[in-house]
Amino acid sequence: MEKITFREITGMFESIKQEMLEHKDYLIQLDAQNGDGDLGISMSSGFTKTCEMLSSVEEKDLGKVFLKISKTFNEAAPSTMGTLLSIAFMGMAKSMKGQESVDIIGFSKSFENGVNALMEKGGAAPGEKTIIDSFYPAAQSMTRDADAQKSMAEVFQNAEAAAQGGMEKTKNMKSVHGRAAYYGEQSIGIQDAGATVGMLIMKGCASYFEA
Amino acid sequence: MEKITFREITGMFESIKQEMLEHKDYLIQLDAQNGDGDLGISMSSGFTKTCEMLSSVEEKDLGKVFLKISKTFNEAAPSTMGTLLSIAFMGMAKSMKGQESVDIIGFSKSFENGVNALMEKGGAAPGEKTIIDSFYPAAQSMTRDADAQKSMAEVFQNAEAAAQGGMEKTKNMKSVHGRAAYYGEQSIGIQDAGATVGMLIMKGCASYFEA
Amino acid sequence: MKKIINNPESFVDETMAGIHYAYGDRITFLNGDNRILIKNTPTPEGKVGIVTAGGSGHLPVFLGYVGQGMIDGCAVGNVFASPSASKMASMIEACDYGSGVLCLYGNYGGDNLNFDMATEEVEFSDIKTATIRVKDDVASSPKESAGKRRGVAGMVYAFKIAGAAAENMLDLEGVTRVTEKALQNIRTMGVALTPCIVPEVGKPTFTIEEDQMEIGMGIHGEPGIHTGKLKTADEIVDIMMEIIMGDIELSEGDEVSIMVNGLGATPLEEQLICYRRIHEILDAKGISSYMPHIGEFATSMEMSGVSITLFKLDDELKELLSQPASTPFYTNHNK
Amino acid sequence: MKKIINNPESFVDETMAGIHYAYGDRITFLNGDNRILIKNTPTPEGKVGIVTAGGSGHLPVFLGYVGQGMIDGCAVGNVFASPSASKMASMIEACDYGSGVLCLYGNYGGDNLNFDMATEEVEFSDIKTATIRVKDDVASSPKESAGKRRGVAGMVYAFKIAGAAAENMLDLEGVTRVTEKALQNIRTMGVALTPCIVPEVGKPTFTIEEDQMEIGMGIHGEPGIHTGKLKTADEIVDIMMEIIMGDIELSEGDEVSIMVNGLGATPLEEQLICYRRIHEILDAKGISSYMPHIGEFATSMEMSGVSITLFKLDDELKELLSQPASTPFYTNHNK
Ligand SMILES: Nc1ncnc2c1ncn2[C@@H]1O[C@H](COP(=O)(O)OP(=O)(O)O)[C@@H](O)[C@H]1O
Ligand SMILES: Nc1ncnc2c1ncn2[C@@H]1O[C@H](COP(=O)(O)OP(=O)(O)O)[C@@H](O)[C@H]1O
Ligand SMILES: [Mg+2]
Ligand SMILES: [Mg+2]
Ligand SMILES: [Mg+2]
Ligand SMILES: [Mg+2]
Repeated sequence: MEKITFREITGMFESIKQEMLEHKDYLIQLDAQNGDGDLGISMSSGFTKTCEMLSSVEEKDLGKVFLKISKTFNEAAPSTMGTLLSIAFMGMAKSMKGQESVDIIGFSKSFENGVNALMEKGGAAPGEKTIIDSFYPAAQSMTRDADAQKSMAEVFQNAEAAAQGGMEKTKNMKSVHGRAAYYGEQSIGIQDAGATVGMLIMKGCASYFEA
Repeated sequence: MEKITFREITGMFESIKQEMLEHKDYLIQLDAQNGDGDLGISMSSGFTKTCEMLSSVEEKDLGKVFLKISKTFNEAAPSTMGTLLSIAFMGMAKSMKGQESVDIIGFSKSFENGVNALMEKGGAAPGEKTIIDSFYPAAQSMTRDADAQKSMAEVFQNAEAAAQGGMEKTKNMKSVHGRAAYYGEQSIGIQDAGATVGMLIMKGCASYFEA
Repeated sequence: MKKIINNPESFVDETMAGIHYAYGDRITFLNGDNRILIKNTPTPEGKVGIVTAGGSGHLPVFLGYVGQGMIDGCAVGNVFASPSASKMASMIEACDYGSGVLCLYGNYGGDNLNFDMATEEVEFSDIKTATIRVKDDVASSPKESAGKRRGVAGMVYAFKIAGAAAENMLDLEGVTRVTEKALQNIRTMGVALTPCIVPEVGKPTFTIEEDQMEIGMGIHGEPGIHTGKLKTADEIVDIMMEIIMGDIELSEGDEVSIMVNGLGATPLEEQLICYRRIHEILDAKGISSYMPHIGEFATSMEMSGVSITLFKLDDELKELLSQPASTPFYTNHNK
Repeated sequence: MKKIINNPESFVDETMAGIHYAYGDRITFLNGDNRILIKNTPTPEGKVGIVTAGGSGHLPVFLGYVGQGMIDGCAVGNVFASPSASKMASMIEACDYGSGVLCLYGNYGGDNLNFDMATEEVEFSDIKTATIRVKDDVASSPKESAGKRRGVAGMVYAFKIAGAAAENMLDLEGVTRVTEKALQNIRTMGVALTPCIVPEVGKPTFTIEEDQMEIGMGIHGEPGIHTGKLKTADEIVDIMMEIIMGDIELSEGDEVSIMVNGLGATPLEEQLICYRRIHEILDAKGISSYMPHIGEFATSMEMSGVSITLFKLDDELKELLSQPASTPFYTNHNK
């Protein structure tokens, strides 16, 4: 059975980093329309610093690995999105505590846990034009596929598709959280930058397992 | 013999006020080239307020009249030029103290006294691109003509011409006093605004006696 | 971008260096970290710690209020960006004198989340914390959703009250209670005339037309509630005062402290002209003014505009407001 | 013209009204004349009076320094214009507590002449006066003709020293001597980035191109000594410090007070970045810094730019500088 260990985590983060670097200007542009335009910069810096950390660390316990990821990411990107992701990583850390490897069921549970932490701290529910709109359907898809014992590649491919679908729906939503909320009705019509980050994260994971 | 009393003083100031009001924009423009452009405003306000005061005052002693003129003028125009003129008026007040009328010799002495006070306090000598360059030749001309027992009209006409000549020479001078001094060499070529005021004062007096 | 700076990347670091050179006798960097500023003067054991955090570009907010009778520590972010949770956590730990720490900061997404993480983290070290988010900007959300309002200049009064209460050795609940009461009596509203420039961005992130003003604009350029032709000082004050006074109950005989805060580029003369009008409006209603605060208390670099804060006083709050406080950037000694 | 004002003609009157409402407990108008501001607090018989005067548009200069331990009165002119001699004379008379009055003001044509007339006038009432004209701006004239220099931000240090000396009950000669000594040890230089607007004129009376700065520009826009492309903070400070230090002798072991003064629109962050550089330059030469003054002390409304003042201290001057002073606009209590 396929397992996720420190090696896979490192690979997945490298792959996500690539997505963020490639889409840096795109994220800046999306965030600038309803916010302050820092998202491309903060995500690039957050994932770059995290990968640097991962490449220099000797740690097998996935709980501790994600704790370090959470801290590093927050230090490198203390913006709203950066902090929310670091909260999600912390949530994942808790459910992987003490384990050196997890199967897809374990991983999808841990991801769900992360998304729940993010929802709880951020106070956003699906449909409110945030990263939750791509993360939540992705988590649901992952849980479903894991229970159905699909392959890693398939699980993450479907998760990416689910995230992509959710992201696209944000175009018609009205922002109620963060800076974008100040723009109210004006925010309608524009794809949410944070939901795009959620999609790119899933895309990064999927590419890793495809390769 | 022609005499100058409170009535003549009032008439002379009315006539000077007219000159200042007519040349308000011209003075602003001249002062703006090497200074701050307030000269037209301060001179109009100074002579207007002084004439208002003269029209409401019951005072025959010319010394006291000029003391009041000096105070009123300074209150209404506390700028450099306003203050210098009020110093000159104070100088004139001192030499007319206790007299209800003066002949042309008395008046020219008093004017000379005023110009001397202005030179002493302002620290400027002829040739330094200030009001002195029109006042000083005017005072010399008046003393000469008064000694020669010319008529009031003639004395002031010649004084105006002398002031005009002095004023024109300021074009080629370099400023060393006041704001204009900050412009140094750049001030050369431009007629001094204060010397123009001096000429207009003499012109106002001359028109009064012509009429 | 007309700024007297070296390079945009070192803007915050060099500002902090200047502060350290100038005021190192009274404030210092925690463990040499120039993004965590704490008091360098003795604090009595058992005093409740008061801390804050927030982005740079608003001096004297936030770090300028670290000092005697005010706050004990401040974590410093990049321009208009929150510092990280771990810096906040280190600061909270350093400012716990045995009786817990009040985290008192502006209600902004990034700061909220990071402070939440930080307080969770320090719980592991058994440090008691309380949290108050300042939400004084009446223009940032209607009264029905006042919980979403942003924190602006009124925060300075909150620092003052919390700092004085802590100095009087009230416990964490006591300090929290009185600070919350103060904030229930504080309302702010601002107007902006020109934008500001985040150094790393290099150009204004929003614009206000040459003959326009924006009433209710936030200190990062968040959209206001009314954009229109620049009006006279009295008209502007009247609009803002009407909204503020519609949000807080004030009646004859009440006493307020008025803050007129320059946003950065607005001359003191103009602030005083506004103060004059505010005073006259309140005076006509029989409301008196105590210890006015006129000057720059919470800015946005070179933004021009002013904010008005009303702080309604009772005996307890007045006492705490007048208690001496002194930081390198603030004192009520001559107010 | 983007200003929060009502009409230009009432700019000064309304500013003064604001001041009166806010600080009427400590400063007041002489005989109700809003152009003559005097202390409203008790003054010991026999103290030497310290007075100044000058145009409006430079707050806190000049009137902001009327208060305890500083100056006793200030006559106020229109924007950038001297008040009249008779207002000065009334003020001098009101500030004579039996031991004479020191007239301490900036070296500008209008102010000089009016003060000369005023001091002559009060002589009739047997009031002893002494006169000191502040000439600290090194950029305004070369050292050979230092007598022609203008007075700028260094004036604030002169007020502080004179005020402290008078409070120590030195006689008129004593106060004059020590203030003159202070001024021999004070040098200032400024840089401007954007012009200011005299309200009644309605547009800038001078211009500085978008990418330019003018080093040595005066506080009314008097031409500077170097106009050029905007440089970095360190480069600008280096240029100004070189000129200042070429004008005053400073050597290892000396102690100075550094003033970094914002001209009106320049953010505090930028002032601190400049302070940082000045500190480093002096530190490298073994010169130490005492009681820095960083903020807005002498402005030109919305002009942007800064000035640097160095005040070389000896024991006597240091003592006087640190003696407490408190006005509504200034205190060294938290410096
Ligand atoms: N409370 C929240 N919960 C979940 N996501 C949020 C919340 N607030 C904002 N976001 C997401 O954060 C994104 C913006 O992130 P970021 O640019 O880091 O914010 P900021 O620059 O305002 O700190 C938004 O597009 C949105 O998806
Ligand atoms: N020291 C001086 N002595 C005589 N005249 C002077 C002196 N300084 C300046 N002036 C005159 O004053 C004029 C400018 O006057 P004014 O506009 O009132 O000055 P400011 O606006 O600088 O106060 C100059 O054109 C010059 O003729
Ligand atoms: Mg953003
Ligand atoms: Mg002029
Ligand atoms: Mg400012
Ligand atoms: Mg200012």
